[in-house]
Amino acid sequence: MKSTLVVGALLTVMTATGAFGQAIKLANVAELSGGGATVGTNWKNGIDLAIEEINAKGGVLGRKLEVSHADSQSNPGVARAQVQKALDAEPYVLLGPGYSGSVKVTAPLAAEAGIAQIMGGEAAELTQTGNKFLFRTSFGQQSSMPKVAKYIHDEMKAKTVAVVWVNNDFGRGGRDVVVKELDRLGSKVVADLSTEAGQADFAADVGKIKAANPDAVFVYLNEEESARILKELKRQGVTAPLMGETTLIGQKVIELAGDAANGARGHVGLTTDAPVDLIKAFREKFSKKYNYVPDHNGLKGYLAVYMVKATTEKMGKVDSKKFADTLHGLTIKAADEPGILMDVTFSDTGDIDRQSFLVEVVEGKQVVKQVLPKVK
Amino acid sequence: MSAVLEVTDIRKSFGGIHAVNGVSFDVREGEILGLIGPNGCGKSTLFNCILGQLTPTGGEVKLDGKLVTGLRPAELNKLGVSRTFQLLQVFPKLSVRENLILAGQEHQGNMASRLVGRSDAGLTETANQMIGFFKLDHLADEPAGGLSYGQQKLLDAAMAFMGGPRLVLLDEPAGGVNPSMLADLKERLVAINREKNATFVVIEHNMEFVMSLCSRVMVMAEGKVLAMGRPDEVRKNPAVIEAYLGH
Amino acid sequence: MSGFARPLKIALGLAVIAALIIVPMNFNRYGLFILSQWAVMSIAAMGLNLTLGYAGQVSLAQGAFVGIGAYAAAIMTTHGWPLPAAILVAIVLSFAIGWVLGYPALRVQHHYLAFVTLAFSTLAFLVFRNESWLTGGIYGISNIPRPHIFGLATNKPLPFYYVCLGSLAIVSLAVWWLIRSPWGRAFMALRENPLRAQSLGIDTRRYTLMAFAIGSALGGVAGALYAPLTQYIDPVPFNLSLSLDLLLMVIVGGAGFYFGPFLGAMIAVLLPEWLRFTEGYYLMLYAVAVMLLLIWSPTGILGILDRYLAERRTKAASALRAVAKSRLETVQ
Amino acid sequence: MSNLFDLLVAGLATGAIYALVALGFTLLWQTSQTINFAQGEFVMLPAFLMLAAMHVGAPFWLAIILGILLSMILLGLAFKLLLVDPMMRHGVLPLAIATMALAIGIKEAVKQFYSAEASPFPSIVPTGEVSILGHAVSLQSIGVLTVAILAVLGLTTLLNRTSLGHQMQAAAQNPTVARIIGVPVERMIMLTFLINAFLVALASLLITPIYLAKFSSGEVLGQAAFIAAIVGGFNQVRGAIAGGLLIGVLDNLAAAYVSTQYRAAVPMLFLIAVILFRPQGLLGRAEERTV
Repeated sequence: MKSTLVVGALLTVMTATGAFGQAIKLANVAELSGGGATVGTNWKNGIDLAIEEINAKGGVLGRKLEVSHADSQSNPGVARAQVQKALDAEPYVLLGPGYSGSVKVTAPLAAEAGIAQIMGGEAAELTQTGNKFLFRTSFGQQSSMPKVAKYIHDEMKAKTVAVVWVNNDFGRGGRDVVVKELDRLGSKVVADLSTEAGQADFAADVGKIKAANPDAVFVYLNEEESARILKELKRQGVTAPLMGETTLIGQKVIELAGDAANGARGHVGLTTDAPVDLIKAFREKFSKKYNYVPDHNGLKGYLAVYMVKATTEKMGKVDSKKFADTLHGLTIKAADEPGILMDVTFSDTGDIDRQSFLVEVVEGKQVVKQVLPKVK
Repeated sequence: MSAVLEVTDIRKSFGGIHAVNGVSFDVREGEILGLIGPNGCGKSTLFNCILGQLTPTGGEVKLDGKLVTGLRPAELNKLGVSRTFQLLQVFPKLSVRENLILAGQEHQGNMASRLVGRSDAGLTETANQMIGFFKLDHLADEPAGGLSYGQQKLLDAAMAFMGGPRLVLLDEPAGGVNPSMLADLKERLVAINREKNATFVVIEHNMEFVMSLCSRVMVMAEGKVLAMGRPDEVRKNPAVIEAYLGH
Repeated sequence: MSGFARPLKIALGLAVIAALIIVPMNFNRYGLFILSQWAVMSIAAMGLNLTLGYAGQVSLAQGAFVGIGAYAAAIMTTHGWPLPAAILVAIVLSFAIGWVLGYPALRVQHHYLAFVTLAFSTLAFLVFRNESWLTGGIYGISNIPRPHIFGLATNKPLPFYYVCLGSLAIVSLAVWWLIRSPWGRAFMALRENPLRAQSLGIDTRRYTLMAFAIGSALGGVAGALYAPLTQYIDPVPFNLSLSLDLLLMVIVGGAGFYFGPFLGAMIAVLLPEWLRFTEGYYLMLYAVAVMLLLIWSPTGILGILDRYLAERRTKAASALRAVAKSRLETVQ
Repeated sequence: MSNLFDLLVAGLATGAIYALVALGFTLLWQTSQTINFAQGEFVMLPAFLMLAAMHVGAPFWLAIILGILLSMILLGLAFKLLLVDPMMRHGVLPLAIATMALAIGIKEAVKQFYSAEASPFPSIVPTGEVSILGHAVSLQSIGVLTVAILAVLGLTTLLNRTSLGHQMQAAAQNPTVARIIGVPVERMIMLTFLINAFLVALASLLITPIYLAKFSSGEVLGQAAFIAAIVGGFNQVRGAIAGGLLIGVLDNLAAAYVSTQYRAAVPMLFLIAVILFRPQGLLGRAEERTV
């Protein structure tokens, strides 16, 4: 019984400590351990970096930002508990989580509390349920994958495509949209291969791709696995052009895969490799602070905080209730708010719209082949 | 006297070693049969074959004229065959009384009634009597593991009688038991044999104990029956003397 | 726990129950969620304690049964079935699968059995993930409704906490009944000496299967409550690590002790929460705490208590003997 | 069939990794009935020790030596004295749980004190490829396979041909008797823990360039090695290599010919079958049952 009392006492202490000062309180719940630890840690570091910058320049409307971090252990059940805890402390805005499953389980709670939630999940369906409080920090797969499919069909002229994806909600989500789109455009999926997160050996998968002999291969894996499959594709002499997302042609993949990455192409919605000066500056700041090059999740966390800043400054006051309304339909220009890095517009459903790029790896370097404009 | 147990040409070999090599005998209703022989002569293996703990390589076992070879130990026990083991085999974490209730519970009711019925399966009374009979009263609620060696041996024997068996096979009941307790044990066994008309087979090294307790004695050597008869006959049998002294 | 006087034990028990009912009324939603989680995990751990602690059959598949129960409940309640019906199906399903999983235990024991059940855990996870037509695959199942009990909606945290607590109470009573019954005794016989148990007419095969089946069924019950608790399930929480977590709960609490699972679940669910103020270090500290506890007492928390009580008993007994001896001497 | 050749080669290469990790597993089981759930993390950690040494300026060769020494102190000596010894006589389970906690502890510590990111790791084997029968085979894979086989040969020789090995075997098979005939059992057990620590450090050195240094890389490795050890035979050193190679190949064949979604299921089903029909493992000897 003592336990419950201690929990109670602890909770009281926690709610009490949040109350001092004029700081604006944000709550972050992310995958700091478990399968998504790399995602969550990047996201968290991005948030911390942004808050440090903003506070160094005097905060938002003269008030400092403050964030509490909680670990979801990459488990939706725990995520729910932690979001509940965060909401009980009545934060200004909720940040995270990054896994779509965890977003799904927590979004109704934030909506019920009337608190805006800026998250990292990319599954298509998240913003399609009519939730008025949920915001993305990156393209949902429903916006990025059609561009990918279109490129495969129109530019690569691929009649047959092999699709390789990682069997988690990220990979599966992308795979489902891209397969549907390819189908609509008339490209045939001749191999549909699921792989495991952390998989080391891609010989069998590549063997199947080879046997299917497609015109193009769509690769949708995490960075480390992307590097491994690129090596294996090269080893087994697969020559079909490769298309992917940020996770296929990121600097890190190039570093790990060496010249096996050459020729791979990808649609890049948000990447630290983007040919944008502000993003390059971000990448430098981040690497200096944390000693590694962030992936797109680091960017997402960073942007989430600047979304809070821009929206609040637009409102001219700290108003949790009006936050979501203000952010809907808002366009934030990088010229006005450099922290947002690129011009971005938020739709009524919380989806984002901004420029993206088509990149090819040429001799270990990313080369932008095309700039894809905003949709609207 | 009819035979409770008939064993015909039982064989058991491990690899190339014939531990039991064609043993036949019968046990008559109400008797106490002693089974002696040097270490490694196959006595315990014979027990294990009769009781279904081991599957015999050949031969058959009949209980009351019915073939029971290959039945599992639990099934044999249900048919009224009970046993003790050479090494201590009580349930150390259960109390003495619980040990006894456990030993009898499967003979009460069926699976369902044992789940929804009384937690002692109605055996507390019987267990208490058994505790009294074996003079373990002061220890009834102690965990069996805390008892002395001799006391555990008594408990082990007592457990064998909880199911009201017709035939009990005792594997070295006297081993390691001090003389005063041994006298107790013998007295108890004789009493049960008389009062409940239970039939015993006893493996034992303690000659004095066997000779004074048993009505017949079977001697085994190298997996075979060497001699069978009344204690005094067996004692004088030259083959037996040879087997024991020859070693 | 036999060291306490009976009235004291009853008073203590009532106080704990009353506190579990009354104190959470002032809790916020988070506190209630964690407590509900504790209740659910206690149920699952109690099942494993039955299989492992009492019957001595090592299982690394309890998490899979929580998953089976959770999916049964999620699928049925999202299709309009009431939760009690779903719980019933969860019980029957996990019981049947647990029964089948028990068969290897008739052939192999101990670590070998652990490996078989471990493999089963992984297989179950793959089925949850890959059979999307049934389980929603990696997307999982969302919007799992919470039940109406006697016409009362339980979608608020407090009423649903009472659903979990009530279920825990029912399961606790049932388990208490079971381990006191001849079955419980037979389970312990299975653990301590299966050979001797056989010779006493105990059908070890049937009891082994039963131990597996009943333990698994309780895992199913826990799962059927877990689904409406989180209102969203996907395959990830039911992977091998949940089975290992539950094993940890049972061992740390004290395997084979009735109250072990309650304490073990408390350590596994609440301790990390208490340590959260250390932020990035909390899981590290949790791991260290578990190791220290096991180094101190490999038989778990209740093992400590048990040892203490046993020592006191021995002391008391030797004191008694000393008294008796001195009397004897004075008589002489 | 060229595809099959590729599958086999790749499977053997991955399997060799599992085998190397599984080796120590079987050693610890034999001498002290330790089921080390942290074995995967044991392989993950030395690479970080080496990276840390390089971070403070040590050249690669020195970092390797330091890493191996530190591993033997932390994962051999300290693991044995602090965790295994207090629990050894309480049966397999509490210790298994403690090693699970240890696994979490190591993972979290690396994440907290180093990084959640994967870091590349220099390879001691040249990274090129050679052509065998017209198929490109990576030198790293050949390196791992060679070392794994050498390690098994070395261990088998040690165990069967030297008096030290005989003492170790005696200590493992029957500690009581071993003690009576004058074998320093405690020292022999300690020795196996040190050998395990050395082996995991070696494995770390060879594997990390392929797997990358990442706090979570031990999870997949540990489980695969675990299965390899059981399949091959928990109580035989050479069982580990057979099990490892078999699981590696089986995994690839399953992905190629069964289903990629269920590829992990095939080794598991195989594991269940092995345990049920040959519990001592394919190359293991039956453990004596005491009746």
